[in-house]
This record gives sequence, structure tokens and C-alpha cells, in this order.
Amino acid sequence: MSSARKLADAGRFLISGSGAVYLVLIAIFAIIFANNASFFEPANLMLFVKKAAPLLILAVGQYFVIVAGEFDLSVGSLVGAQVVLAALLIDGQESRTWPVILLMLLGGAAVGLVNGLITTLLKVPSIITTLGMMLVLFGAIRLLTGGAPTGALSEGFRVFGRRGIDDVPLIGQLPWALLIIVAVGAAAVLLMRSSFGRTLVAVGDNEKAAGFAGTRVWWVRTAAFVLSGLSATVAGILVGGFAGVTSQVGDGMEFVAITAVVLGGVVLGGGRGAVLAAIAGALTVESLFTLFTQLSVPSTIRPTAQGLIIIVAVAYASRERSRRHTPHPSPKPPEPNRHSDVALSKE
Amino acid sequence: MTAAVREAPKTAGPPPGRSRGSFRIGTTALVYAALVAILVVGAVLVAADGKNLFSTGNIVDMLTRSSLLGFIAIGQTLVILCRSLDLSVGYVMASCSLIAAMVMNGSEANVPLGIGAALGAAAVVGLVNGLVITKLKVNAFIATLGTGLILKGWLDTEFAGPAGKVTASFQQFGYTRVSVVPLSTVVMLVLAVAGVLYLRKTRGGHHIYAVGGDTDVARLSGIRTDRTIVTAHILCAVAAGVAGLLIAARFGTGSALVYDYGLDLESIAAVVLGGTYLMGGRGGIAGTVAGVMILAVLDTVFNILEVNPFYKDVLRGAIIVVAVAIYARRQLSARPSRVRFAGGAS
Amino acid sequence: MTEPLLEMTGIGKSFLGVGVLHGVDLTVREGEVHALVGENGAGKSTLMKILAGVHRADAGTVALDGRPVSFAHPVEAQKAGVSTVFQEFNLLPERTVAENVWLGREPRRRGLVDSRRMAADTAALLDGLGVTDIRPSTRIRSLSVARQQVVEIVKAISHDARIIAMDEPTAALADREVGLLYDLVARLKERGVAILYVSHRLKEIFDLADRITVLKDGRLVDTMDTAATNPDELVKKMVGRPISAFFPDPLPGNGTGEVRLEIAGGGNTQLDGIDLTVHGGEILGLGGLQGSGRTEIAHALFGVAPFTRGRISVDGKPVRIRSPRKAVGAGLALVTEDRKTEGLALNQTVLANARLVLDAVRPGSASRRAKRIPEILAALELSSRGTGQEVRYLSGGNQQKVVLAKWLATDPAVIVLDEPTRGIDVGAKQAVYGLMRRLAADGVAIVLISSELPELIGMADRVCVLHDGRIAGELPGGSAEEDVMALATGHTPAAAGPTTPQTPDGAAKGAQS
Amino acid sequence: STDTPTETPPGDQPTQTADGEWFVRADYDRQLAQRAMTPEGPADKPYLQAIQPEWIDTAKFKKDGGDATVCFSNASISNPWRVTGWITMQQQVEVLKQSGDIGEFRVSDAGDDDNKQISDIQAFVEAGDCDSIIISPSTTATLTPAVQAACDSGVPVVVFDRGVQTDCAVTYIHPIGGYAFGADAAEFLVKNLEPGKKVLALRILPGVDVLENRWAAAQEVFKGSGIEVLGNEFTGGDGAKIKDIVSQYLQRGDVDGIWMDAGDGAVAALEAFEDAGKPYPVFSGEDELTFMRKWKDTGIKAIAPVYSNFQWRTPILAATMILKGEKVPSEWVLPQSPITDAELDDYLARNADMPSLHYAKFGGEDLPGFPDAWKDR
Ligand SMILES: Nc1ncnc2c1ncn2[C@@H]1O[C@H](COP(=O)(O)OP(=O)(O)OP(=O)(O)O)[C@@H](O)[C@H]1O
Ligand SMILES: Nc1ncnc2c1ncn2[C@@H]1O[C@H](COP(=O)(O)OP(=O)(O)OP(=O)(O)O)[C@@H](O)[C@H]1O
Ligand SMILES: O[C@@H]1[C@@H](O)[C@H](O)OC[C@H]1O
Ligand SMILES: [Mg+2]
Ligand SMILES: [Mg+2]
Repeated sequence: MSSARKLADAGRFLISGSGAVYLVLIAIFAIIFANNASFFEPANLMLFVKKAAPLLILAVGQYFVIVAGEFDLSVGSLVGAQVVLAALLIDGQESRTWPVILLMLLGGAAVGLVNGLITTLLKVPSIITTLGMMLVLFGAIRLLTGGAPTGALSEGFRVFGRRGIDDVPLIGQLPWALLIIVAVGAAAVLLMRSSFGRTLVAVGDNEKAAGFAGTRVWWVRTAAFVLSGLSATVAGILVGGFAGVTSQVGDGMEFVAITAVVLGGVVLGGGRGAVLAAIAGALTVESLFTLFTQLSVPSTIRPTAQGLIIIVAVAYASRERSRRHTPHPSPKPPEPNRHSDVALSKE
Repeated sequence: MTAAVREAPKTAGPPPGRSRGSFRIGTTALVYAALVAILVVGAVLVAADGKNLFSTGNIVDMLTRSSLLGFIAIGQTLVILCRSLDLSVGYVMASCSLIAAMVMNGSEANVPLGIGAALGAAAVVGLVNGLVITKLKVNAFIATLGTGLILKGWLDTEFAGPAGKVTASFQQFGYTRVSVVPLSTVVMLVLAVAGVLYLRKTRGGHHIYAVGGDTDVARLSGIRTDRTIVTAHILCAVAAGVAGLLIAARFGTGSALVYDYGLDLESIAAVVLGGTYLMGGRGGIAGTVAGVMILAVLDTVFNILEVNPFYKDVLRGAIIVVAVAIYARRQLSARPSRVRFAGGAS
Repeated sequence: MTEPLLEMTGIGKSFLGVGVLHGVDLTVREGEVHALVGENGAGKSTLMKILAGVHRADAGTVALDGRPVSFAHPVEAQKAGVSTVFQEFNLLPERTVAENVWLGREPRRRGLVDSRRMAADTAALLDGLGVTDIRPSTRIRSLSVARQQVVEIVKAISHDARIIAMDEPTAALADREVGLLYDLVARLKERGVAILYVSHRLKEIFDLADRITVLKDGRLVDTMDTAATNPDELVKKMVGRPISAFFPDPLPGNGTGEVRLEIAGGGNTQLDGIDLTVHGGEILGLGGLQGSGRTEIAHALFGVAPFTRGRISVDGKPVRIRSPRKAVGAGLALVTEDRKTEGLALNQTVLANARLVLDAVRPGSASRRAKRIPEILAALELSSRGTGQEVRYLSGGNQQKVVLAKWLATDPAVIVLDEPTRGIDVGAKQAVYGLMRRLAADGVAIVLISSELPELIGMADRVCVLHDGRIAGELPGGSAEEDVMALATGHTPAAAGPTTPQTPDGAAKGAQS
Repeated sequence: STDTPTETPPGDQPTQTADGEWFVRADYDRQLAQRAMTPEGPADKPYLQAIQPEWIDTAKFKKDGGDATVCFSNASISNPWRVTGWITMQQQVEVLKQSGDIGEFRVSDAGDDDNKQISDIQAFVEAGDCDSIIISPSTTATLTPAVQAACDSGVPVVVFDRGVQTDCAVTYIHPIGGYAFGADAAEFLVKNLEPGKKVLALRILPGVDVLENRWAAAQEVFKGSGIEVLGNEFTGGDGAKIKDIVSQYLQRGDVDGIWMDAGDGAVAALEAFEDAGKPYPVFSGEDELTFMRKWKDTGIKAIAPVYSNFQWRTPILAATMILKGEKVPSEWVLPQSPITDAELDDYLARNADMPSLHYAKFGGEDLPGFPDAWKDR
């Protein structure tokens, strides 16, 4: 019976390492549902989408960088800088909306370009490059605004994060944020199927081999950073739209994004993992935060739960991964079996 | 591009653009050169402002600022050398400051107990970090981020503010000076020397380099790689614990909020500034100390010159990147060492 | 006849349910050199890793001096006197020779590592093997491949090993340097040490081995005295079918078409005055010692370390090649010396690797051109679990086939093969040779860099020999090995005396890179 | 030698009871009472007024010739409230430089890092040429030893905003306090909501005493008021978090009132109601302009509790008074009254061209730099 086999396959995939993230996601949604079915009313789901959108977009950008074997710690400050800058430049005037958005995209790309070039051409480890960029952006934007955001976003700017197409049957409002995620997600998947995507992963796996194959390693990596910068910009547009300007916007998003990508089974160090899984990772993180509020877990204890869940999920995934690659499946592989990974990874 | 091709793959083997000359000495020297350079430039700028960078006050200031980061960076060096890293140091520091202060609770008799309890707790966190990384095979970045979050939850829930009280004698750790050298700096340097000896003179130390250089090779040579990594993480956490003790001594009490000081990333920056290779297997604590001093000097100079706090961030960020870029440049230009024929067209 | 020192009986092993060894028996006697041969994937390394305690056998027993043993870790094996030089290098490039030799067993005085003694003991070991030009304090990464191999062996004997298993110790060495190894093996034999020796080079096997065990598809074919067999028989046993002519004859259409690659006065920091022309359908051999600059020529041609002097033209068109990308664009292909670090993205699938060049250089048409890849792989007789399998699961030979496919997919005008048969078995070698002939027949210009003289002489129409970064001379295909060696070591053919690879001093010279 | 403060800080912490709860009945009662008192001092200069002052003599600090070197150790300017106050302080300094009272104004900013601020203060003490040291402590308990050390050095020390656990400073300047702030907000909600109505509390972060006091007072007020507190959430002042959390509470039922421990992000909270199509809640924010403008636009029932931002002027003035040997209150309690519906228009008018995240009661209107210094900061 083929449908039965499909089902079995699906099951096997879920309990497999790369499926772990979807398993967790389903589990979380199940608990939310049991606790508050109304969360799944279209309107509420759409609101969840609006909230989650920025991180999802950020995860896509971070994925490109991580799969190429690098880090981007600057996205948090970049999101913040973009939103604050937008408010400063738009200053409430509708007419400026589009020019400023264009400017933001250029700015985001520029930041990515700088990150990329410093990392690839000057050979500075990307953790350091982007840490530096994080500090620079954080300080620069505050220098520009005298310490606290000024100006205001236009309604037109906020549409993307806050509004949607109204009076859609069944769901009521179809958020622009949702359309943007779908678009970005689809674009990302296509990109990863394209030649660029393939070389990107190859570079993350073995940059030397990729180089001998004619890849412009420096350029491919730099492009990944540019994509990350652009996605941070889009994320910024969505956050700013969703909730307006506050001086803390973007704080700590870089770590959440990296966590999300890793939760999705993407391996730090590069060369492995799928962009959809990274998005799923981000969705998982956001739904986890929602779960906490839904269960009204005391705010202060939430980080503990978050930490535990992340560790367990990643541990499970990597255990499954090493299982698939270790000749002798055994819960606690004895010393020699881990060598066979050795033999493999070198053979 | 060409450079990229020359690079070794990230699996095992030598780092990108390595030179064929002996690395560690070279780079450590360079780091200290950088430190001197920054001292000189700083001194000039300060002098131009009509002040003296090397006044007792400023020297004390530089050294004091260096000790807290110093403790953490020394520990961070050990884990980075075995190709790991620790993002939980800030939370460990906070927890230890509280544990120490609460156990002491103002009574001299409890000082040793307080110190022991704090460092013991730190060791436990390090142990957990190590085990999660080695046994559960969770990437160090995520593992330590996770344990950090776990501690954060505990701290936020249990301590809605400072708690505990250290004793007058214990506060000496934070305030006493041997002429211009603060006691905390002395302790930091002692810890550094101990660290250097550990890396150079003990098997454990040698094995850290082996594990960081190539885990498979280390394992095949009979090194208990897991144990090495766990040990490094325990030592790193304990170093962060000492930082927590310094906090308690300085504050007179324990504080949860110190986890927000961003020492996790700053310590990594200091280690790399010190010339240790982020992918493990190469570098050392001597360099790290210089890296820490560089950041401390910048801090003091900015302070004397009253640089706008936001401008400070910009400068710090830029300087870190530029410095590391310079090391990398140097390593690239140092190859290939073998030159048979004078280059250039003819 | 000495009683067996090592006795492996009925060894079985499977990975992920795939049988790799089936009831293999192997006995090794004191002081004998026992060769273990077989195609790629025959199970040689696996058998060694079981002996070394890296893998644990699923079935069978291992006995030392008649006493059954089962090593859970290489160190246990070493303590019992069984040391292994693995196929892959196991040294830390950033650490010194001494630190590597004593890694994990650093001698201590009063609890602290005794660096002085470590250095002294290492020096002693090196002397004992007559190695004069490696200092214990040298960092591994500054040693040539050959010297690193020596350090591996020093590390092995430092355990007072009674058995040393060597898995393709010469794979990375030039013939000239093999002499150094021959010398070591001889000295070890004198000490009564038994050596289990894996190699794909028949010459070595017949030079060194007392007995030979042949594996095929994880099964024991036969164990015989070297004296009692000959290369043809051995190859037959390994491959299971007779190898008609080891080096296939040129096909119709082979030979010289018009010039496709020309280098005039090429030079850089490593090379000088390189003049080469290769015609379509021609195979040009590049010979020379380790470090003589053959790979540099490949690298210069391919834009990795470009020529800073001279001109290159492809099909008469002058080209400036500043990067591999440009090289590929100009119709060049380079099968690199080192598969694993330069050739393959090991975590990616066979297909992903095979189309990597297309994706990198011809993104537009990549997918269309990639359609040919399955048939190319088929033509190379790749054995894998489908094009979706990750290449790191393939054996050496099959990995090399993927690398070849990657380049064939680009229809190169000129293809440079740097050690294309390094560490691959006779069967795979035959496939590669056949392929070279077919490519030549299709008018491709081929440059073959090889450290295996028979191969070089057998396959090349002309052989250019390098010495210290310059072309020392050119010889016709089929010339005598002595003539090549003469040029390679700097003698003129005339003055070329009987410079046999074995002489240690020659070896020392040969390894100076 | 040692820089250890002579006497170590008292273990018990005024703002915090033994069990770490942030509620001290006596302080609470005093602050609530102080709200009703009429302060001494010039009516038109709130920043010079003082509630129940206990004037002390500062003759021993008298220093002739003006041109004083005033050193200021700032906890940070990491939030809009502090940014606004910092600008006001600098403008005040300008005036006193003109008048020749202040020669040099030396500043170090600790970026919310207590340990760094301790070093900063030590550096001032070491330098030895500060005529007066002004300190805005980052955290009450932890800065106490350093402040003590500063006092021991003999220069007049002025502490403001958050306190410390030693009264060694010549004067400690602060508005009435966190309890008053929290109570103003809570009382407003209680007054405008029938018993049984639901209130959601939005807080910035745990562990900051000024903020904890505000929440402690609110709990005290809500207690027995019949108001149901749905929950208290830490938002880090991040608009996105605030909007998400409020929205989720709205999904699960009505929210009739919002209590905030600081105004940052108030607008995001209100938007959650708009987007959910729910009626606006009764709201307590802070005198921060984006909120007050939103308040005006929507005509909601709201109040803006105030943590008097003009307090940033006072320390500078106090320092110069002390150096002139003039009397100052040993604890300088500045007036602190919330902005109500009635005053809304007035304050919006007065701050008409001020940027968002500016604080209405910044009290710098009469300084020469007004309005540009605040307008384009
Ligand atoms: N750790 C492992 N996991 C799964 N399969 C493995 C592992 N190690 C080896 N194999 C497979 O077992 C078979 C035998 O491999 P082995 O390396 O022993 O062959 P070999 O004789 O050494 O070949 P070569 O001459 O290329 O070194 C090959 O098919 C290889 O792919
Ligand atoms: N001492 C050295 N300094 C710099 N680079 C070296 C040195 N020795 C080898 N290499 C590099 O390592 C690679 C190996 O090439 P090698 O020097 O052995 O020349 P070769 O003629 O290609 O020898 P083989 O082909 O046998 O490896 C080349 O890219 C060469 O540039
Ligand atoms: O800095 C604090 C500010 O954030 C809060 O709004 O008011 C009290 C101040 O101490
Ligand atoms: Mg093998
Ligand atoms: Mg070569």
C-alpha cells in the first residue's frame, strides 16, 4: 500500500535527525492547541505570522552564511540600525517611504558586502568581523540619533509588517508579512537549487576543492553575507512595521537567528543543511516563545526552559546524525566505533 | 580567489594562509608589538590633551580594567585552543558572585567556604558544558548558549537584585594594590602563568593542542579527547568563577545583572586579538594577556579623552577587526617561504 | 620456519549492513614483510584497522603469540606491540616532530612533561633509522610529504612495535623517495620486526615482501610466497581477470594533432624557463622528484600560483590565466594531486561533486550539461549506491572516478592529471589509462604528472623531466627508467650511472624540497 | 596601598527586604505621603524645589575662585530617559561655565557596567583634581563601596537618580521615587476600572531597584482593590515583544487596563488593541512623547506617571552650591507628579517640536540651548 509507505517514510523522516525540528514544532503546536484552541483561529494565526516573520527572514539570511561556513553576528544591530535609520529619514512623511526602503536595501547590502570582503579578502574570522560590525552599527546609529531613536515611520512603511489584504474569505486578513515570507522562502529554495546554491554549499564543505573547481570562493562567501544583510533589512522593515520604533529593536536577534538555523539541523561550520529546515527552526523558536506566554510561564524562568529545549533538540538531531553515519548503531557507542567516523571522514 | 585555493580545507590540517615559519612566537611578538603601538599612540593622544597616560591613576585604571576580562579570556583561550568556545562565561561569573557573597554573608569565617562554593559551582557548569558538547555532541556554540540561558533563568528568578555580602577582608581582592599593581591583576597574571605552564608543561596542556589541531589524530594517539575538552571547559568555567569572585569583592555583594556585560564575545575577541587561532590547535595565553591589555588600554584612553560612549563602540569594533586583519595579512605575505627564482616579469 | 606472530582467523566486518570482510585469515611471522594487496575497497585498510583496534571485527579472532587479543583502541594495540601507519596522515602540522612522536605518551619528570628527554629520545630513534636530516624540534608542516611519512614510521616504532602495519606508506611518495622507506623496512626486518605492508605498487611488493596475501571483495583469495609468484599472476588474482596489456596501446587517432597547449618561458618563484607544447591527442608526461615543481607547473597553468613570466596559449589563442576560473574558461582541467583536500566536497553527493565545475563556471547551462553526467560516471564504471550517495562513503578509486567525471563534464581542451592513480587499484588504474587513451583519441591534449615511472613511461608519448623547478630534459615515451632518474637527479643521461632508487644518500637528496 | 572603602556597606538593603522582595513599608508610606506635600523652593524652578529638606552646612567644602573641576560618573545613557536627562545636564553645565562657576566638566560613562563605573569613580579619586564628584549609580548595592571611597577622598560627592546604601554623599538627589511612580499608575487604574476588571503589567527587566520599587508599589495598590492582575511580563522595552505579548493576552480574553513600569514601548501595546479590534484599555505609561501624542490622538483614558527627568539639572547646581559653601538638603527630594488628562495639551504644546522618545518634564525650557539641543540631539 503506497500511501501507507508514504506515511511510514514521513514517520521515519520525523524521527530522523533532520526531521527532529519538525517533530518539536508539531509537539509545540499540539500543546498550544490543547491549551488554547483559539490560537488556531485564522486571525490569531495570522498575527503569529506577523510576529514570527522577521525571525524567519533573518534565519534565511543566516542560513546562507552558515552553510558557507561562516557566522553573521551583526544582523541584530543591523535590524535595529535599519529601523531607527528609517524612522530618522522618513520622519513621518509618506512620500519618503519608498526612497528610504530602497536606501535601506542598499545599506543592508553594503553592510553585508563589507562583512564579506573583510572576512574573505582580509582573512578575518567572520565571528570577529561581524562582532566588530555589530559594535560599529550599534554605536554609529546612536551617534546619528543622539542616543535614542528620533523621527517616525510612515504608515506606508508600516503596512508590510502590520497590515495585509483584508476581507479574504476564511482567514479575514492575509498579512503582507506572510506573502513576503512565502516569496523569500521560495526564492531561497530556488536559489539553493541553482548553481549558486550548489557552489555555496560546496564552498562551506571544502573551499579548496571548490576553488580548484573554478568557484570564486571569496565572491560566493561575500554574496552570502550580502544576502544576510538584505534579509536583515527585510526583517527590519517587518519589525518596524509590526511594532514601530523602540531603542531596543533588534537586540540579541543574531543569537536567536543562529539558534534557529542550528535547530533546523544546519551544521555550524558549513556544508550541510537545508534552507527550509532553517526556516522551520525559526518557526520552532517563535512558537516556543508563544507557548511560554500561552502557558503563562513566569517570564523569568523562560530562558531556562528555552536553553533546555535547544540543547535537547540539537542533541537529539546530532545523535541521529552520528547514528546514521556510525557503522554500529548502539546507544552509547564505545570508543572504537567513533573511530569509524574518523576513518570515514578521512577515507 | 587564488588565496582561497591555497587555503587548507576546514577539515583538519593547517589554517588558511598559514606561514611556513614558526607561528606562535611570531604572532605573540606581533601582539605585544601591537600593544606597545597602541600604548604609544594612546600616550601621545592623551598628552595632546594635556594629561599623562602613565600617571599612577591611569596605570591602576588600565590594570584594574584588564583583570576582570583577563580571567575570562584566559579560560576562553583554553577552550578555543581545543576548537571549542564558551558563551556561558557571563552567567557563570554572575552566579559565582552571588554564591560567594551569599555563602560568606559577611562573616570572615565563611570566606574560604564562599570561595570554594563559588568555584565548585563554576566547575560543575564547566563539567556540564563539556559533557553536553562531548557526549551529547551538541555544537559548543549552542551548548554553551543553552547552559547560559539555563543559568539566566535561574538568576532572573532567584535574584531580583543584588544579594549576599562579602567581608571587608575579601574586598581587598578588589581594591588592594601592590604599589601601582592591583591585587586582582597580580592574581590574573599568576593565573596566566599557571595557564602557560599547564599548556607547555603538562600532558593535559599538550593534549589540548592536539585535540584542537586534529581530534581524530589525538584520539588515534590514545588521547581521551572528550576528557580533554571537558577539562578545558571546567578550567574555563572556573576562571569565569574567579571573575565572579572579583565582582563580589568589588561590589561587596553578588549581582545577577553582570551577565549583561558582554564579556562572552569580548573575551573571544581578546583571545583572537591575542593571536590564538579560532579553529583551535594554535596560540596561547601569553598572547591573550596582551589582547586583554590592548582592550583595557583602549578603554582607559577613551575614558581619559572622554570619547562619546557610542563613538567608543564604533572605535572598539573597528580596531578589533583591523588588528586581526593585520595578523592575517602578515601570515599571508609570509608564504610561500620557498622561493627558488626571483619573481617579477622579465 | 618461525611460528606465526600474528594470527587473524575468520575475520568478518560489515558497515551499515554491507559486508566488507568475509572470513578473512591472515598470519604474519616474526621478521617477515607481509604484503596485503587488492583492489580499492577490497578491505585492506579495514582489516588493518581491525588489527589496530580502530574497528572491532563482527566475526573472527585475532591472536598474538597464540594468545587471543581484542583491541578496543589503537593504544591497546600499540601496548601489545602492534603499531599502524594509517593510510591517512596522522600528524599534527602545528606541533613539532618530537611532540608528534610522543603524542599521548609524553615522557614526564616530576609530573611535568620532560621536553628535553622527548627531544633526545626522538633524535635517538631517527639516528637508529639512519635519518640524519630531520630535527625533533621541527614543526611538521615545514616538512615535505616524504619526511612526514618518515615521522609517521618513527612514531610507529617508538612503541617498540613487534608488528608494524603500513597502509600505502608510499602512496604520497615519489619513486626516488621510496628508497628511504626501503631502507627503513630493511632495518626493521633486522630487528625482527614483522611488517604488514599494503600497497598498490607491484614493484615495491616484489622488492620488499616475503609473502603476499591477496584480498578481493573482502574475501581472502590466496596467500603465497613472493618467490613463488609473479606480477602477472598476482594482478590476475587481484582483479580476477587477466590484465591483457597493463598499459593499453594507443588508439587510432592518438598521436599528434595540432598544438593545443603552449607554454613559453613560463616562470614564477618556484619555476623558471618552462617551455612546453602539447598537441591534441598527445599525452605529455611530467617527471621529477618530489618537490621538483611538477605540481607547481600544474598550479601555474591553472592560475593557482600563476606564472609571473612567459606566455600561455591554448589552441593558438594567448590566454592570461590568473585563477582556476580563468583556466576552466580557457578549456583547461586539473585533476589535483590530493583528492580529499583539493578534489572533493566529501559531504556532498556524487552528482553534486560531478557537476561542481559546471555550477561554478557555467551556471547558465549547468543543468543542461549535467544531464550527461550519469553516462560519464557509467563510462568510468563508478560503483556507488547511486549518484545521491555522499562521496566520503566511496573507496579511494571510486572517489577518483568522481573527480575525473567532474572534469570530463566540461569537455576540456587540455587536461592535466597530477598523480591520477595515486592510491587507486589496478582495476581503477586500467580504467583511468583507458580513459586517457580515449580522450587523446578525441583530440584532447593530456599532461600526465606521475611519480610512478612505469606509468609515466608506459602512458606518455613524450616525457619532460623537471629538476629543481627547471626542465632538465625531454625523453621519448618508453625510455628507460634510469634515463628519467638521471635527469631528475640532475645528471646528464650520458653521465647517468646506475642511480638505483634504493641508495639512502640519493634518497636524502631526492627528498630535498 | 589600598583603595578599599573604610567602612563596608551595610548588609541590609533599604530598598530591598531581607527576603529579596522589593517592598519596604516605611519607604512606601513616606513616598506616598510626599506626593501631597508642597515642596520648598522657587515655584517656577521644580528642579530647585525640595520636599521636607534637611538643610546641611557645606562651608567646609567652600572653594573660592570658581572654575571648579566637576567630575561626573554616569551609569549610562542607554535609554531615552537618560539620553534626555543627559542633554539637560550638559546644557546646565554650559550655563555655569559661562558664569565661571565650572571650569572643567569631566565625564565618564560606564555603559551600565557596575564594575566599569567603580573603576571610573576610582579614576576620578586617583586623579585627585576633581573639586566635586557627581555620581549617577548604575546599581544601588554594588556601587556603594565605590561611592564610599569617593566620599573618603574628601571631595564633596553628589549622588542622584538611583541611590546607594551609604549617606556619605553630601546630598542624594532624586524625585519622590519608584513607589510613588508605581502607585500613581496603579491608583489611576483602580480609580478608572470597576472591581473585577483585568490589568496586564508590562515591565522592562528584573533587578533594577527603581523599576522593582514601581512594581512593588503597584502590587500593594492592586492588593484588595478587586482588580485582577492577569500577569506581569518582562519585555526589555522591545516594541515587538510588547505588541506580541499583549496581542496574545487579548486572544485569550479582555484586557481592561495596562500598567507599565516605564513608558518605553507604550504605543506598541496600544497598537495591539487596535490590530485586534479591541477597545482601548485604561493606560498608564510615562511622560514620554510618543506615548503622550498617541494618548492625544486616540483620546484614551490614560495617565503619564513621571520620574522627574529634570532631576538631571539639580546635581550640577547642587555641586556649585556646595563649592560656594551654600546649604543644600542632605537628601534632596524633588517633586514628582504625574501628567493627567487635564495637563496633557499643555505639556504637548510645550514640547511641540520635541522628537519622539523625549520626556515632557525634562525641565530645560529656560536653558539657552532650548529647543535645538533636545530637538536635534
Ligand atoms: N567507516 C566505514 N563506514 C562504511 N563503509 C566503510 C567504512 N570504511 C570502509 N568502508 C567501505 O568498506 C570497503 C573497504 O574499504 P577499505 O578502505 O578497507 O578498502 P581498501 O582495500 O583499503 O581500498 P583502498 O585501496 O582504496 O584503500 C569499501 O567499500 C569502503 O567504502
Ligand atoms: N618547501 C616548500 N615550500 C613551499 N611550498 C611547498 C614546499 N614543498 C612543497 N610545496 C608545495 O606543495 C605542493 C607539492 O608539490 P611539490 O613541491 O612536492 O612538487 P611536485 O613536483 O609536485 O612534487 P609531487 O608532485 O611529488 O608532490 C606544491 O604545491 C608545492 O608548491
Ligand atoms: O534609568 C532609569 C530609567 O530607565 C527609568 O525609566 O527611570 C528610572 C531611571 O533610573
Ligand atoms: Mg585503504
Ligand atoms: Mg605534485
